[in-house]
Amino acid sequence: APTVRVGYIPVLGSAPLFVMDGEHWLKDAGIDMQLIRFQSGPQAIQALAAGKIDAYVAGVLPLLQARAHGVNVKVVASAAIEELEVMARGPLAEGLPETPSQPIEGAALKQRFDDFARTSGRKAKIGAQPLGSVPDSMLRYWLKARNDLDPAQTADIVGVDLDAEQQAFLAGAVDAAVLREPTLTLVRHRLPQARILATGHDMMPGQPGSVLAILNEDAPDRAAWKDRFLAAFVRATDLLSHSPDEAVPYVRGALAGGMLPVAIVQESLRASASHYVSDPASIVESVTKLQDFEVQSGLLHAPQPVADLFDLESYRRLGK
Amino acid sequence: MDMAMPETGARTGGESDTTMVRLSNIGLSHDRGRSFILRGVDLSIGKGQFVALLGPSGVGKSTLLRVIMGLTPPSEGTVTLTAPASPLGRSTALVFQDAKLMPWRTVRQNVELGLEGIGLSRAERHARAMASLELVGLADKADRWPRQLSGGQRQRVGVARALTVEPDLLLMDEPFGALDAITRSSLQDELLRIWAQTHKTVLFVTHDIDEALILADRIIVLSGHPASVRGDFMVGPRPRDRAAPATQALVERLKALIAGEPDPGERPAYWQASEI
Amino acid sequence: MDMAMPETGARTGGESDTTMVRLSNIGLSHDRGRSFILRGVDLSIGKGQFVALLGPSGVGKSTLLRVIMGLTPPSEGTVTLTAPASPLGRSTALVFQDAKLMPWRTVRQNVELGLEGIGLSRAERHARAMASLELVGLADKADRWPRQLSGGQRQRVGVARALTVEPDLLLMDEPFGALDAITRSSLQDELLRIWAQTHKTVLFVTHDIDEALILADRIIVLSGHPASVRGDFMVGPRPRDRAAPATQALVERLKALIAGEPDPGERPAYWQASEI
Amino acid sequence: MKPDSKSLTRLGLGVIGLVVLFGVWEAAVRLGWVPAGLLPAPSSLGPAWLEEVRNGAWQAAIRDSLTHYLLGLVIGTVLGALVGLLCGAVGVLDALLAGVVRVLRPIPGLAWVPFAILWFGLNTAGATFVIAISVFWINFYAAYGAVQSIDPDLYEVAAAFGHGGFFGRLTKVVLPASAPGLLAGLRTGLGQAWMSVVAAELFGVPGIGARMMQASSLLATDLVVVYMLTMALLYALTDMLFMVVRRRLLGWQG
Amino acid sequence: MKPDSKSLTRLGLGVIGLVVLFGVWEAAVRLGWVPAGLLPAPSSLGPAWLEEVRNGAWQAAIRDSLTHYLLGLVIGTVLGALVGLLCGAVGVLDALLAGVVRVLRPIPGLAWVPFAILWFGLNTAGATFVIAISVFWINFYAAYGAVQSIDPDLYEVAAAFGHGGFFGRLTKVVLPASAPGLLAGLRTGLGQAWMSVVAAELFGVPGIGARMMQASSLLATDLVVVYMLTMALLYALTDMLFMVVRRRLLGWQG
Ligand SMILES: Nc1ncnc2c1ncn2[C@@H]1O[C@H](COP(=O)(O)OP(=O)(O)OP(=O)(O)O)[C@@H](O)[C@H]1O
Ligand SMILES: Nc1ncnc2c1ncn2[C@@H]1O[C@H](COP(=O)(O)OP(=O)(O)OP(=O)(O)O)[C@@H](O)[C@H]1O
Ligand SMILES: O=[N+]([O-])[O-]
Ligand SMILES: [Mg+2]
Ligand SMILES: [Mg+2]
Repeated sequence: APTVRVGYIPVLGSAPLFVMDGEHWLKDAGIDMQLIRFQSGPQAIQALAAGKIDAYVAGVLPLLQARAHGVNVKVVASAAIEELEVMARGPLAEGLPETPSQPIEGAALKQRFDDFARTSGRKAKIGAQPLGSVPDSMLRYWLKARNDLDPAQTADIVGVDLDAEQQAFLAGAVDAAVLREPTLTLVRHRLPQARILATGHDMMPGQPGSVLAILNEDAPDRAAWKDRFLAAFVRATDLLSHSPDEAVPYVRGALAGGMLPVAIVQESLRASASHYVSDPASIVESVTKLQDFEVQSGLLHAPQPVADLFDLESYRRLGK
Repeated sequence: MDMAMPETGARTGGESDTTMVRLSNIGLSHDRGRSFILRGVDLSIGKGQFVALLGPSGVGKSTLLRVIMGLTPPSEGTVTLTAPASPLGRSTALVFQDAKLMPWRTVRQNVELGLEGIGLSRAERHARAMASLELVGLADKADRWPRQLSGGQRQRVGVARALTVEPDLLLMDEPFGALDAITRSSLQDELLRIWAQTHKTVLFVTHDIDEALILADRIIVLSGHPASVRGDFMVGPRPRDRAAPATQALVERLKALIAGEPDPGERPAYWQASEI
Repeated sequence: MDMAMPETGARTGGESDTTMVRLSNIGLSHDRGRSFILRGVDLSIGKGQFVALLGPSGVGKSTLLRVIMGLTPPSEGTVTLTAPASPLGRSTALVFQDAKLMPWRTVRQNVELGLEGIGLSRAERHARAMASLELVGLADKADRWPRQLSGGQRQRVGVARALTVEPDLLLMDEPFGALDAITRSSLQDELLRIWAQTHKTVLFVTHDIDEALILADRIIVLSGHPASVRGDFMVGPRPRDRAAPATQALVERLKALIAGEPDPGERPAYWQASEI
Repeated sequence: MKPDSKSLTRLGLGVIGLVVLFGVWEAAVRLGWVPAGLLPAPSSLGPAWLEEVRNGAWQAAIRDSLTHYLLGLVIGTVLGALVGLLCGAVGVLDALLAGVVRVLRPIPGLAWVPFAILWFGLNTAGATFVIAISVFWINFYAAYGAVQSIDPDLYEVAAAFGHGGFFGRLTKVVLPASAPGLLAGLRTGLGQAWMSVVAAELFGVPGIGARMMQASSLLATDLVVVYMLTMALLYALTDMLFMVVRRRLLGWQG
Repeated sequence: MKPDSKSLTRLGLGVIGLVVLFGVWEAAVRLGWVPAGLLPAPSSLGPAWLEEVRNGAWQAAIRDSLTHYLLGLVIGTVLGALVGLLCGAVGVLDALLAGVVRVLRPIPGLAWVPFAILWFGLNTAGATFVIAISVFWINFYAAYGAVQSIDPDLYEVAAAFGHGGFFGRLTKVVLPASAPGLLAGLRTGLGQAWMSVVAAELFGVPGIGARMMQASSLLATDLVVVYMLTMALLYALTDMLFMVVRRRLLGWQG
């Protein structure tokens, strides 16, 4: 049986992998899957460049960098959209409703940051991940492109490791942070006074997130598993969006290593259900926007045509 | 002035105006009492006395000096030193058998060791150290490292280091052992001169009976296993005639005692000055 | 047999059947020629000779032994050793002035040092080391660490270490300096016995003229600054009468030469055996 | 004082130190000096630990990490000490490597990860490599420093007794004389290797470090602390074992 | 051999070593032993470096990282050496801390990050703290080991000349006698601190490490290597400076 080495990052966007595995769909299809965990998309890209993994399930933006450096990797499916949200605490969260009702935009958002600066005598600090990661780009996009706020004027953006970002938020070293599930649910339980400042949709409608990408997908050895693997992945995405509760044991076991209470896993899966979208075509436009934004802000030096990043054909062949 | 406390290993200050060191029933073991190096050592040294300590190699002479200096607590018995408040104060100084210079200090800095921390200025320390080095003939080597010295030179630095602090009690462990006859003899003269001028108390370990006869008022023999004081002789006024029959007889007795044989000459406990 | 090459610092093997060590015009400087410790040292030592080397403290006696041993290359002149292919081979052994035991080896292991790597079995090494320790009276201390020995005991271990390898040329740097008269005298006897039995060549540094007279066939005086050979005397058959006038005269000449004074007795270059 | 009572006193003092440490920690959490959620009280760790033991994750993590740890430690220590000894003892080698060492030395463990991936793949060998690197340098410098401060007289003694060649100097002088320094380096490495286990398991090789990071990204701070204490326990064991070996090897220091 | 010609030989050998290193590296890239994109050839680094210099990022990164480096190094070295010396010299303290040390020692730099954040926030102090921790342990063990192997005779000499008290032992024996060991630890720490700069700047403080990670996320391997070589250069400078100081302090070793 062919072995597929899949690099992933420990967020709910990678949940389809655990479902496929838990439901034995791959085993039934005669495929062995080896899961390799990375701390971030950029880290997994290095393994991709070295040919040490065959498939990748993490944020889509690092793939742009990989292609710009000549790595032949293609997105064959989306996993989730609108994953990232901005969560605030302390003065910056003051007066926000417990569950987000309507987006805070433009002038209202500016007012909030200005008020914060006035009362605390400094700019707000927002935690994200390093430059080039999806969270960092999304945050800047939200401020600049969506709300016409100069990121540098509005806030201090600190790009740190995923762990450090969470810890900084819990310790109050930052006033807001760009987070995704299951952290959002966890933080809500640890810090009941934390509030959502912008939902995934607010940041960018159809915000692209985790994707399934394959290295050298046209290589002859890929034929042995590519289509069946993709089919299982898409099936798992569907399950997650329609019956999140069924996925709880798989996600709790694989992603959380059995560390999280069932209730938390369940709550975060339910909150994410609507975000599982597998059609890669649905994110082409938003990725193009983000790439343009990265080029504008000088992050990306050798932009490749976005269309080349995607292989929409394989998904279409599934007959969805 | 304190009274000696008869506890094991106790050290007390003071005793009488005329006793500088008093050892009562000293025992020393390195293996928690299974075997003893020294045992039942009783000894009083009067102020201003120049005492030579003789004994075979490995008998415990250095060990005894270390006990008096307070570097090794005795396993049994008491050590009583007069005057010095702190037994490690500058009122006592020791010339180690193998010099034991600090390798990271220059010759002069080694000599200054005992002068540090007693409120002397840099210049005073310097001057006193240089004077001592002059005495042992090494003023020109003041800025050398110890490793750049010959064996005899190192030993002389050890002597200078002890003399510099002008101690009341001077303990010397074979200080001239590595010196040629001429250098040795001039240092012996210096030592006697200093002793005569300052009335220091000196306890001088040597393996050389002639040296003991040249220098000491009193000669003590440490012998046996475990070692104890096996002979204790007062010697007459200097200079001594090495060829005199009385001296020859004393030498024979000392040799026998050092060898652990019974004392051949059953004379009175103290060998009187008049006999030599 | 090679010819001595007259290059600076060169060491060559062999020379004649009767010469063991030949030093030609040796000079040694520690500061690249600005000042010299030794200069113009010329010396031949015949096979089987027992040579004593006298000289004041710091003159360069130890340095000369180190040059002969090959531990320090001379700045000038040549050293020629007969027979030993490697100058550091076991055909030569050195007793260091301050014992220099390896602190991580037990007494026995220290003595075995020179026996390692010459194809002896463990048991043979052990036996030879124990025999040497027996000789110096330390067989019962075989399993001690060096730090657990007295000064004289350490020195005797150094002697045992050198004797164990049964060298053709034995260099000894004040080997009995820290020993009492009795221990020293018994070791002197042992050394003479071994020498008489095996016809080793011995170069023996001492600061004790009497010791030189007891042991040596020939006495050499190193003196001056820079040091060179200032006296070279053949001594008559053993035992020597220390009280004989000829001996007394020799002692006076040696003392003068060591002190750097002119030779008082203008006798023929070699002090003949018959004169003592 | 008998040896027993002395080592008992030592042990007692050590326990007092630990009690103070855990007491202050417990107090810090109870009195709210530390924000909730960032650090759990030591008294609350039991259930989390029991759960990990019950599902076997704890034992598996220990088994995996011990493998990386021991392999990395041995390889890094042996190579580091060897190269350090050689550089310290052989002038030419030292000069030749002086520049190379200075280029390679500051490369952080994290920067080696891509090369570990490249050369060894995403497996135990990669994790071992990262641990070995960190231990290598510590032992390298410890060995180098130890050789540099050997008393030159000892070489003379060896030379005077037929051990003047390279091998003789090495076995009769360099190794035994630098043993205290080497062992000090080894001891530093014992801890450094545990510190590196986390970095080594950054890229998905299972073990204590991986589990700790996983727990950390899930904000399961109680498990993070459980694994931190697990490492402490394993370290304490290796360190105590080391001290026994050290006492035997350096008995001559008394 | 004159001193000049000797140190010239050393320098020459060092250059040869570096030439071999860079030659092998260049060859590895040119001959395709390393996959393209993972490691750039040294010959291709010039433009990337020039660009960084031109836009000032290089100078700014050096300035920032040097600040963390020096602060962390000084704090970690001073505290580590001090606590190590004290533990080595004072039996009671050693016993008291024996357990605590074993708990704290294996905690990896990354695990300290939350506490750095908590105590110092996401700023220079936090980065300094992480560097200081890594340097602390190295110096702690080096100092401890150095004190443990001091010849006990030296204490006796000091005691015999009036320096038998704690302070006298410390200044007259412990400090000078352990200097070679302390300096070996300091030297190991010099490199360790650079290795830790990357981990320290993980939490958003600008500097070489942050810039390196940023470049690494963007797969700009040429910049990663430029900054790695920058660290090598800075390390080589600090290490050479250190060697000069060492030679002065340990002149007595000859
Ligand atoms: N740490 C130790 N452990 C065990 N025995 C020791 C220790 N130190 C010294 N000894 C033993 O104690 C005895 C006395 O030693 P000491 O140094 O006092 O002798 P000494 O009379 O000074 O001899 P020497 O004239 O040779 O210097 C010796 O037999 C020695 O082996
Ligand atoms: N490394 C060195 N650097 C400079 N001078 C040195 C060095 N080693 C020894 N000396 C000097 O060389 C001279 C000769 O030393 P050596 O040890 O040979 O004397 P020695 O005749 O053996 O004296 P002693 O009888 O005191 O042992 C001494 O004056 C000494 O100070
Ligand atoms: O998935 N990312 O961390 O970009
Ligand atoms: Mg002695
Ligand atoms: Mg000498």
